[in-house]
Amino acid sequence: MIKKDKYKLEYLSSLFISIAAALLIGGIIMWLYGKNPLLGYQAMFAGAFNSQYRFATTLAKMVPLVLTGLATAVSFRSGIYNIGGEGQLYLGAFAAAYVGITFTNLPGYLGILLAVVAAAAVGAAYAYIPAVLKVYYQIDEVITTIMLNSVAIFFTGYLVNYPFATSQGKMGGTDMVAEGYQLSRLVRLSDLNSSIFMVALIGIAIYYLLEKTTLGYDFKMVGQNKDFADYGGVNSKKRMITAMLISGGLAGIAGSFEVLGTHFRFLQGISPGYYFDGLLIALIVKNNPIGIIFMSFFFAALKTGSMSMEMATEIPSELVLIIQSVIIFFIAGEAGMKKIIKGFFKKGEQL
Amino acid sequence: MAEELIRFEKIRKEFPGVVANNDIDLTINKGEIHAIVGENGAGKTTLLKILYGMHQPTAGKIYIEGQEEKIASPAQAIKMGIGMVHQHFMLIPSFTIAENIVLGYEPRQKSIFTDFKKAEKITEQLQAEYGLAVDPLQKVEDVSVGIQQRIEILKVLYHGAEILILDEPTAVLTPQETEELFEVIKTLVKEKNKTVIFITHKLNEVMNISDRVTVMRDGKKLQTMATESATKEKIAELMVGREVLLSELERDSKQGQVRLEVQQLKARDNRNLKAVKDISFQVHSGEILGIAGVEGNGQSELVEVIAGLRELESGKIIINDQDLSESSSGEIRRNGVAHIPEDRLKNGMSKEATIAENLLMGKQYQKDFAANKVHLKQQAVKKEAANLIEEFDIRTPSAEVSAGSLSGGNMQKMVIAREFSFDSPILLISQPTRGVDIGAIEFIHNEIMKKRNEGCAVLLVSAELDEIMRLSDRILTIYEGQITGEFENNKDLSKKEIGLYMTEKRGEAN
Amino acid sequence: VILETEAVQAESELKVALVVSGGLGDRSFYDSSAEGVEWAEEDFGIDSRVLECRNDPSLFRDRLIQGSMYGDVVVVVGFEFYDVVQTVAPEFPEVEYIYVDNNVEGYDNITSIIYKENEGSFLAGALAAMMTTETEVPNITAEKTIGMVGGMDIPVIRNFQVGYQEGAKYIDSETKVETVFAGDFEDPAQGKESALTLFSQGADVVFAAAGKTGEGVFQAAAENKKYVIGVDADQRYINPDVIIASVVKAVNVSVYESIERIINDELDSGSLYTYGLEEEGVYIGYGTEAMEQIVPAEIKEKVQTIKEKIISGEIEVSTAY
Amino acid sequence: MEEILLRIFNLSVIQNTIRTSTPLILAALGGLLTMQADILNIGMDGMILIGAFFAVLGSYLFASSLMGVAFAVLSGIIIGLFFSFMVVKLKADEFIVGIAINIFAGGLTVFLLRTIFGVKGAFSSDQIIAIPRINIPFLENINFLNVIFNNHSVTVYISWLLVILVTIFLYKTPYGMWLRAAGEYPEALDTVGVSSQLMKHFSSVMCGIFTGLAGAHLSLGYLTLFSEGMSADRGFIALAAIIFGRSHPVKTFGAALLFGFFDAVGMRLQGVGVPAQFSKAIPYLFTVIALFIIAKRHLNKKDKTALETAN
Ligand SMILES: Nc1ncnc2c1ncn2[C@@H]1O[C@H](COP(=O)(O)OP(=O)(O)OP(=O)(O)O)[C@@H](O)[C@H]1O
Ligand SMILES: Nc1ncnc2c1ncn2[C@@H]1O[C@H](COP(=O)(O)OP(=O)(O)OP(=O)(O)O)[C@@H](O)[C@H]1O
Ligand SMILES: [Mg+2]
Ligand SMILES: [Mg+2]
Repeated sequence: MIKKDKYKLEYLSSLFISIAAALLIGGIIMWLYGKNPLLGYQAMFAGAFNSQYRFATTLAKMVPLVLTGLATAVSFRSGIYNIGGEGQLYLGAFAAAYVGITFTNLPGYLGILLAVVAAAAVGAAYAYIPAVLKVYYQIDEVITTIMLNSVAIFFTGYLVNYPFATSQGKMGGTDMVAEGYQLSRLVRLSDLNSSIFMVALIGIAIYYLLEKTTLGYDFKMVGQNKDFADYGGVNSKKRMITAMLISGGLAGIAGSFEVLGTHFRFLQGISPGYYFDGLLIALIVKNNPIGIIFMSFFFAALKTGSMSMEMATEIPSELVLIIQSVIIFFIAGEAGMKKIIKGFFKKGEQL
Repeated sequence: MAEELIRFEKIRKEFPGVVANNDIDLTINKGEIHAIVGENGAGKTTLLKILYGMHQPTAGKIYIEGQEEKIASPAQAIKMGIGMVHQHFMLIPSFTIAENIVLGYEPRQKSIFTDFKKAEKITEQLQAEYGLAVDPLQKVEDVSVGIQQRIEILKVLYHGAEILILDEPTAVLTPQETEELFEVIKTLVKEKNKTVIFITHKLNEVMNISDRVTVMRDGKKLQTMATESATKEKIAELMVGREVLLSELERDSKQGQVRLEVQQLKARDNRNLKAVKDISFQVHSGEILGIAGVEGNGQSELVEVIAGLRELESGKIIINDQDLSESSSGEIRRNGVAHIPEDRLKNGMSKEATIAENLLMGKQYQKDFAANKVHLKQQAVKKEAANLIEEFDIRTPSAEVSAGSLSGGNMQKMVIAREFSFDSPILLISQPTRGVDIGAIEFIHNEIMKKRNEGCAVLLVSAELDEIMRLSDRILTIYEGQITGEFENNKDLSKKEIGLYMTEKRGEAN
Repeated sequence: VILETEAVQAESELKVALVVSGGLGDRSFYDSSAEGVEWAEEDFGIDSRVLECRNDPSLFRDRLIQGSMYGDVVVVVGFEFYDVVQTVAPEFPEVEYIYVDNNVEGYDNITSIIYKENEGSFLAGALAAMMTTETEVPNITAEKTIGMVGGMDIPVIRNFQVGYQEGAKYIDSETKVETVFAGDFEDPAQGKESALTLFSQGADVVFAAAGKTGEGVFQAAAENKKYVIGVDADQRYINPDVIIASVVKAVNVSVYESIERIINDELDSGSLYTYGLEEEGVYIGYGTEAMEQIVPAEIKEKVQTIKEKIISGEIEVSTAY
Repeated sequence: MEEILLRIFNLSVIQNTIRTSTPLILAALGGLLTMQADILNIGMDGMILIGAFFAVLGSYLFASSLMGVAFAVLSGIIIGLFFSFMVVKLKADEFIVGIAINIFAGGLTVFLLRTIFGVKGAFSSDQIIAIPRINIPFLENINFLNVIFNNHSVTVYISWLLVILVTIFLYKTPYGMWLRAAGEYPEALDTVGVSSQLMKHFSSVMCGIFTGLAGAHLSLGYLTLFSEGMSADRGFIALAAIIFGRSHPVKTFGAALLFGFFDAVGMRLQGVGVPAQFSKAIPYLFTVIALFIIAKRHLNKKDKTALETAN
């Protein structure tokens, strides 16, 4: 028990060290570029946290990241790799918009519920295709999900340009969802809306599912050794499909919140690759649900903060991308680097 | 006359938290067959991997023909004429036998292309020279473990090895194959002047073939002695640190009703070939039914079908008077069947998961461990793990470490602990002591017998005829997917007779 | 106190934020808006900042707010801001918004600017239809086929398409107009492939309404000795041998003029400015005078006539909206 | 009807296919080498982008397309080494590193575009020398062959040549055997004295070189410019081709061609009234359907052999 905690602590500390090292390198890049890294980071920090609006913006950016991160975690833990969350998100978002513009007379909470459930159902249904192909036909889900992403994005693009095209505003988008279904904004100006509470609930639910339930245990065992699970009486095929359905559902819900909480309609290109951000986050924290929440917060802060950094110091936004990837490289290589450094010191001792 | 070939001097190897080799001094003579024995985790494999350049010793020196040598890599070891056949085969499944043999030292054409024709020829020559028949163009994934063993040896010989290290070469071989292997080893030593070091858990083999034997325990070398001057009992005692009595097991004779019955069972193997052809039998409570057969004759598939892990083609499986022919593995478990699988790493456990998680498998939906089949009761899970670790003497610092960090013998104990803890009336047991040291074998045999005496119906499959004969009440022989004979186990039953029923030559027995 | 500081600011410099939905460097639409701001900077000494959203909808609101916090005037470029600008502008009543490429009504501080791109592309269609039978121009065949490469199948581009087709049919109803949507505004390779497809179908003049994807169209034309009509900015300078003309949306001019109006206090805040042929907000550009003209003078004249007819209302151009 | 079909399927479709698939082929050949060494490289898209940038840089600076290609290859080697350093040496998750490389490439190229060339968006110039095209005179008389096989840029022919070379390398040379062994069972390779890690590094560097070439082809062979994000997900499609072709060079080549073909057909379908969004989705949808058909046939075949052996 003590040992486990010690490992956790060690992992956390090395995570922080790698983030710090990455920020250091980012600082060096800024410095080489002739900018004051301290000012840059100060602006970044201020930009992410400094006012109610900014903090709220950071929180708002967390919403899709947490959901897509959890979607990744559920599937990856179960040994079925859902890379198709982006497509599921698009279809889910569209489904929510469809509900929001079609059934406009329901009481608000009911309409929202219906839209979210429809999004989850559609996302799950779309995830069901690669799941079945994987489980019953042994077709690699990585490729099918990537392909189906594009299909969904183009398909929704068609829908909002033709049958569901809005008459307002010359955009590739649907009409606005009924006013009653628009999630209330929490902080003046910012996108932050009540979906964050639902995300908190979903986060707790998924944490509970993965860490404290029989199904979560089954998922983990299937992911670690499918043959072992089957041998132990766990139907690995069903579990994989279940995991994929949950994953697709979560991605769909992420889409619905973009519609109900942020844009109030479905827009072409509604997600700038949220699912891939979420995937990255989940991988970094090794599919740990709590870790996903913290890492999403970090990534969201990086995203909002980098804008202020850009404004305040005129550091180009590309540089921010570079710094971001350096951070990821450091975190990804953390374990290996630690080993090498340890080995280095060990050698030193011997000499 | 005994000419020193290799000398280990104060060889020490530390892994994080473990001293695998603790200052070992050992000499290997030229032209001898040197057996190394010891409990699981004693450090045998580690020591020889150091010789083969796969591990670097933390301290100590190795002398070869009196010269101190640093063996930095397998490539270097190969150059020095050292070859090793590993405990787990090191063959590329999708490559042909010839390709595997020449891998790393390919004959070439125009210096950059592999000369496949020549590789084939080399294989032909080698197999003719050493009498180890293989088909060069077959893929490794399509051949039996026995053949794979041959390929490994041919590969080492192709490398020009003068010193052959064999790490538990007989663990997966049938008695016949073992015999053949020993013939080969003997000729290698006598006619080709090779030196052989081999690790084994089977003391019969030590007595049978080795010139000298070294016993290891807990990373230390205890003693090296001439085999002539040793006895099995003495070696066993040295190894385990106490007397080991593989004596007659106590058995109550109160057989009961039929628990497990299979009727005209048919099933296919992974390559979709017929593996089980029309097999029928019954197992009663309080009975151990042993299935004796050369590996690859359908016994693995038979057990998998009964356990619900393999589709059955036709036939019936009746468990506790219920027809469960079409049932899933889960249903079969819930209806009172526990199963110790033949390959613990493949499906008996998850290496990444903790020991506690491994011990929970199959029980996660039980009331004791889950509220409403949903909420896992962590405390109960922990407690169960602690109990089983204690009861089955699983050597581990904690139930929360990953199961992959256990030694092979302890992994097996973990699997057995889990399966026996279901209190299932029916036990399917496959190769329960494979790769397990003699102390653990004694323990496992006792546990199986205890279960039998408690009234369980046990179906036992083992490649070890000794094991079958020691434990079973009744023995079925299996050959090419069919039952070829049935025997009551008693003192008159000879190994030889059963052995014949396990092969094509069974006609001669009649 | 507040009034005082405001007065001081007004005397010093006007701050203008330019918020674009895409990214600069497209050598057409967005660059053109930035050019307008630059002109204003030179002429009026304003202070400016550019905020790019790089087609990431999650950035729209935040960038617009950042721009609003910085600027006295925010120039918002991109139809995509339709919703966002309507929710942000009321929160910054003291900020003046110039919203380019879409029409928002009913806000005191949002002035919309839209373009009749269909009128411009009508002329382009007519021009292309005339050129495609002009066999005296090198490499033009008698076949009556022209093409268009659209970036994506979205309303603005369809508005171009509608005008282009009508213009071509106006010249000769038998002219075939083939359209390919590349599916991306930032994939020049796909643009090139689309153009090559059109060339293989017999088109010898292709209208590229595709942002950066258009760069590939230019190269395809250069290799095959075919011709292209550029878009948004006068793109002839990019390759005067193949880009024979451009449908210019004078975003630069309209942005510049709007800032000028604000400085001179002439802006009709909250109204809609429509830039069509008549307002010279949309026109056909033939590059600078120094460039050798590929389009024959008669055709230019004809285009001029059609232009007048559109302005006079004699010709009505449909729209896709 | 016939006219419509003729509009869709004609010689130009084949030309179109060849052009569209070349960068996919080049990248996929690299990616399949890492795949054979058991590394899934989803950073290929970023690698292509970096290659495309440095190709333009080299060509522009030295007024030589060869230097452009050399720059692209060099950048590929560096990024490939970095990738394998992370994945093989530091044992970092290849997924994470791959995604990070894509992000990094997006940032780096734009950043360099701005700092070196002082432009945003795209850079084209007369001083960028394109990779030359090859004219094979004797083909000129045979219309059909001429249209398909003649007058492509050198990289197109190189890509075909590389399909053959990679096949030979993988299946006819010891090094290829080692690489495959390193992917299938690295310990086994190690025990015969060949470092599996070295082979993995090697495969990654080769992947860098090939994706670099793919980038060079995009920016110097096919187009003569660099534009932000011009790889446009081709790395992912290449990855799909690899999986589709089960990492075999010839099959992967076929998959890349198939993809290019569907893309070409899709483009022409727009001309007969199919909405652009559908025509764009066709290559992706067909990939999934084709995989399904193949898998189904495979399963059927298995059933059939079962039947045969039963009798
Ligand atoms: N690579 C490794 N890293 C860490 N510990 C190891 C490693 N290899 C072996 N060990 C540990 O070293 C000890 C000796 O292991 P070794 O494999 O040499 O035992 P063995 O005598 O061959 O046992 P067996 O009979 O089960 O094969 C064990 O405690 C084992 O867990
Ligand atoms: N091993 C088990 N013991 C007790 N109940 C179980 C077990 N496995 C599943 N269940 C119950 O069945 C419910 C439905 O699970 P599901 O239908 O997926 O089972 P399954 O995995 O298909 O089992 P099987 O294939 O063995 O029938 C589970 O939520 C649980 O309540
Ligand atoms: Mg061992
Ligand atoms: Mg013509």
